[in-house]
Amino acid sequence: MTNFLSLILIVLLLSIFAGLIRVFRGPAPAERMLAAQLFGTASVAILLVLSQVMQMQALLDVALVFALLGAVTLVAFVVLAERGAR
Amino acid sequence: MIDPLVIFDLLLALGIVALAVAALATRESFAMIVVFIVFGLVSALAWVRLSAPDVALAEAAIGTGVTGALLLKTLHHLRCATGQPGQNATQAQISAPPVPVGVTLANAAFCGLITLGLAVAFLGAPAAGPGFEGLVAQAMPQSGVEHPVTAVLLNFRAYDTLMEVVVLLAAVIAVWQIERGLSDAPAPVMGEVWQGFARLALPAIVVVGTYLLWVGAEAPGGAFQGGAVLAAVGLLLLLTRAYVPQPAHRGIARGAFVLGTAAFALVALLVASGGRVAFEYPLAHAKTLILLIEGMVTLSIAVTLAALFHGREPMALKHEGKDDT
Amino acid sequence: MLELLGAGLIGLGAVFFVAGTVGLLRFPDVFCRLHALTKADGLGLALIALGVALQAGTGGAVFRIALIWGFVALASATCGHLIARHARQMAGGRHD
Amino acid sequence: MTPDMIYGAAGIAVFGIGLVGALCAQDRLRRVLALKLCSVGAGFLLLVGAWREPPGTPDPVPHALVITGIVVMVSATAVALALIRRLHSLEAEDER
Amino acid sequence: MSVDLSPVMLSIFLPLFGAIVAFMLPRAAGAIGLATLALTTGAVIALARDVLINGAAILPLGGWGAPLGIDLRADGLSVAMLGLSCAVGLLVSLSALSSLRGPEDARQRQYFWPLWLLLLTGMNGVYLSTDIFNLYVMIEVIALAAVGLTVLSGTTAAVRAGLEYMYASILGALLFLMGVGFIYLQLGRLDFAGLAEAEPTGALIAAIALMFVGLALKTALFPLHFWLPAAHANASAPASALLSGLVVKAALYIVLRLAQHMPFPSETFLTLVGVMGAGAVIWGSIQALRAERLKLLVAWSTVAQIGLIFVAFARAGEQGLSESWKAAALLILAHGVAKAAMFLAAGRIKDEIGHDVIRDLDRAPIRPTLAQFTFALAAISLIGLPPSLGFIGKWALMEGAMAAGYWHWVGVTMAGTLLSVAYFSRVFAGFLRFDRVRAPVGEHQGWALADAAPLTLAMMAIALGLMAAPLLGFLEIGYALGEAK
Repeated sequence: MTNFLSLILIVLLLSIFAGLIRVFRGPAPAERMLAAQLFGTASVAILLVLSQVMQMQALLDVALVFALLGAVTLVAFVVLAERGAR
Repeated sequence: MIDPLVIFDLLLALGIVALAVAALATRESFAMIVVFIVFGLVSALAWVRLSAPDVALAEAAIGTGVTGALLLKTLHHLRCATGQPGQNATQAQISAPPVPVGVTLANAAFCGLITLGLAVAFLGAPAAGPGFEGLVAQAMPQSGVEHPVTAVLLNFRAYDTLMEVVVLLAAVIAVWQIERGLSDAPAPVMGEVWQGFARLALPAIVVVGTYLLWVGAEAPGGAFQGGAVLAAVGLLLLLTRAYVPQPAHRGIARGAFVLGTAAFALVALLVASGGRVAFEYPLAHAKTLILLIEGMVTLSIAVTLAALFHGREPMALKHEGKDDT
Repeated sequence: MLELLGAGLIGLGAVFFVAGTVGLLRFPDVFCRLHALTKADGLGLALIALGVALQAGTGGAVFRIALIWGFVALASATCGHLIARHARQMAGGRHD
Repeated sequence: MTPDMIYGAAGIAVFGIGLVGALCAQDRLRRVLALKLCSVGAGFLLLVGAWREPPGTPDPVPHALVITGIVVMVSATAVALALIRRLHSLEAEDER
Repeated sequence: MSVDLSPVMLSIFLPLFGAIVAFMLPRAAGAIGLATLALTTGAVIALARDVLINGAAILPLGGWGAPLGIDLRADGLSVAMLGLSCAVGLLVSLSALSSLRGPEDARQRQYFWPLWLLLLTGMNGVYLSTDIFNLYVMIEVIALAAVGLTVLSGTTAAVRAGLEYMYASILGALLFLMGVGFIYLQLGRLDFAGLAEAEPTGALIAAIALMFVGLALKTALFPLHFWLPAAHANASAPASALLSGLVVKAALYIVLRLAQHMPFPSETFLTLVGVMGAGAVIWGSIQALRAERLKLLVAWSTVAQIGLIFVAFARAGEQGLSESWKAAALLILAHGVAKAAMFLAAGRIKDEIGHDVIRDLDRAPIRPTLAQFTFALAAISLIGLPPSLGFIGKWALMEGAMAAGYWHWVGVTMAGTLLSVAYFSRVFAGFLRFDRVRAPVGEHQGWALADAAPLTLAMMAIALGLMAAPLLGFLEIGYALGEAK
């Protein structure tokens, strides 16, 4: 089971790295924000799976904080990019 | 067969190094910040793998979340203040004329040598060498809390932690001093979807922050992580202009900045009686005192981080015909 | 049994994540990408959360996982909306 | 191949990369970011030092130190960024 | 139940509380600041008395004791450094009260006091600490407060210099932190006592090198001095005096302590330190000779004098610092007092004349006699003429170097002395050849009060030389780690 979950972890990590290509290519900030949203969700997923693999319940709290901060960061992206564009 | 978890570790480590390079190599400043935030998230994952969930929490909340917001705000300021709208308008202004390639190469080679030396030193150091874990395990029953990291932060090495809060205080005083009377862009239009979300999310974030503070006594969490999560609420309010700092609020803000330091230092000094020295909490009240300190410090951290994000001291600005509500 | 079911759900969730990433990379414009990504990774996270919850078993963990999922779902919908609006404004701004 | 070796090497590499950035970067914002990278590298080193076999029984003291380091670093970053903003405004004024 | 307030705690916590109160009550900041300084000085005097009678004092914070907890330790050297920061601090504060008096300084006044008191907290914390991670946190307290003070005047030049200073400070602190990481990796503990037992391995050499470079960056040792001249020259006068007189000494003190507990790893390393110091002496002096403005000259002379102190480290030899640490300590104290006096005097001269272009000093219609006299007195100590404390320090350095047969370091010291005579004479020439235009009497009002603080400092720099023997005796109390009780 651990091996299977580890493979899942690798897949999720690779999907984060693949998303990075979109950050470099852009072209608009909106695309980069979208990629950032993917990173937030995917890292929450990784933490959930890791909590199973490492048998650490505390990682759920970490995942919760990641989820909150992902949202806050995205709002910061949108607001500051919007105002910057004026 | 190689353990897939090792492959995951290797990939994560490679990804971290690649992201570090990418963050510095990316030309577009906005993309640079996005890459940096991803770098922070991924290093927090690595720290989870090193069985350091407390640190991962702190890094995600403070090192990545707050730092990323600060960087974004600064970039935004640099782009707005020149008065040229558009994405890449001020790239030339932000960066100085390029240095000769030779200098850069020499610097890079120099750093490479240093890094190589450090790597050699690292490989030569004993793996899983001596440490504090035995001492910590012995002292835990007298610490007043069940979570070792919290015991270290708030009891064994409480003096460091006090000084860390002092660093935050120094930072906010310095920032208030440095920035002055800069006017703001008009408030963003957030829309109804956001309003609905905010009504639900902001209280939820407050609850999570408080929970982290509370759970810190026995599990990963604590004052800094809780404070940072609470600061996120402040950040959202400031970003969406749901709250605009007023000059009249300065007194309260000052009080909130110093609250953590003052309470911490006072407790540390006042427990020194009856043969005890400073920072030596009487065992019967250790947990209460630690939670009291943590509560005050959390408040201070939340307000201070939000103020660091806002930057300047709220002053009675001379409105230069601008709509600044 | 529950464990196997959980593993299956987690695997399915990972597939959705991959699909979302492919969409982000391959789709032609920002709105398609937005659509693909928010749907796919929302669903992917839901499946993984469910799978992990099935495996974890304890009440506290399940509650926290549910909380995480709920928050992420709400936040990603809201943020998707904000990003879309931002993209529209930028596009409009260029035509003006 | 234990996590401490892998992440120790990564941490030292990140520190070195940050060092290059801190010395070479021209863009003020990028230099701040490079310094932040250095601090993450130092954090890695401390956490790797705290790693113990079997996994999950680390030395808590370095963890506390890294948390302190993170808070100290965000304070320093905030001051540096405030200086950058202020300097930018002053330079814009001087040009006028 | 009476609270047991040890003077060790008070000398750190009084300035901390002072900073908090001064920040809360900006209008009364000046009075609070001065009162805090006075109280802290009292605490330091009590501590000095304690150390004189009972020897080194140790305070295990939280009752845990090193290595788990953090110990504070006060011996002769730490108390001398505390005395330096309080004495110089008190006089600079007095002078700040008069120089930040105008209505246009309201903002500076409001922030000067909390930042300066936090700076004092940090410095006093450094002098009492025995834990290298704690030292890292303390140097960050110092760094943030010092940068805040650097940019207090708010001019573009000051902010630009402050930003460079900030970069250098952060990088220096991070190098130090990396060194802490390596020490933990090797030894598993972070207190000074743990360092003393260490065998030099690869990780420890890396740690020493990292921490040394980081501290060299903080204390502006050539060629890592690039940030110092602009930062110190563009700050307002009291801030410059604090930065140049006190702040760089904190990093120097840490170098001294580290060298005490873990000797420099090899002769090569030692020579490298000496060469960097010699480079600083030569380059700093040359730049001081070329400087066009008075404050810039003084700032460059700081670079040169810091280099000289590192030369004192370099001649230490491989068996640790043996005797030469006393020369280094004396030079640190002498430079702290004299340089603070000199920056304050330079600030006074600039205030009175309205500029500080050295070439035009002799054309000024106003003659700030007392400030010029102060400047000259401070220069005497910095050049190292008898009977000043600077002379005693340099003499101890050269005597030791000659005894050990290190003639090249003697040569560097002599060269540095001659060069300092040369660059300070440029200023003296400006003082002496003024044309005799008398200013209206009214413009001199208040000068006596404002000049009192720098003058006292300069006289201290001379007078301490006369008390060198008891001072040396005091420095030795509890220096060796073992005899502490």
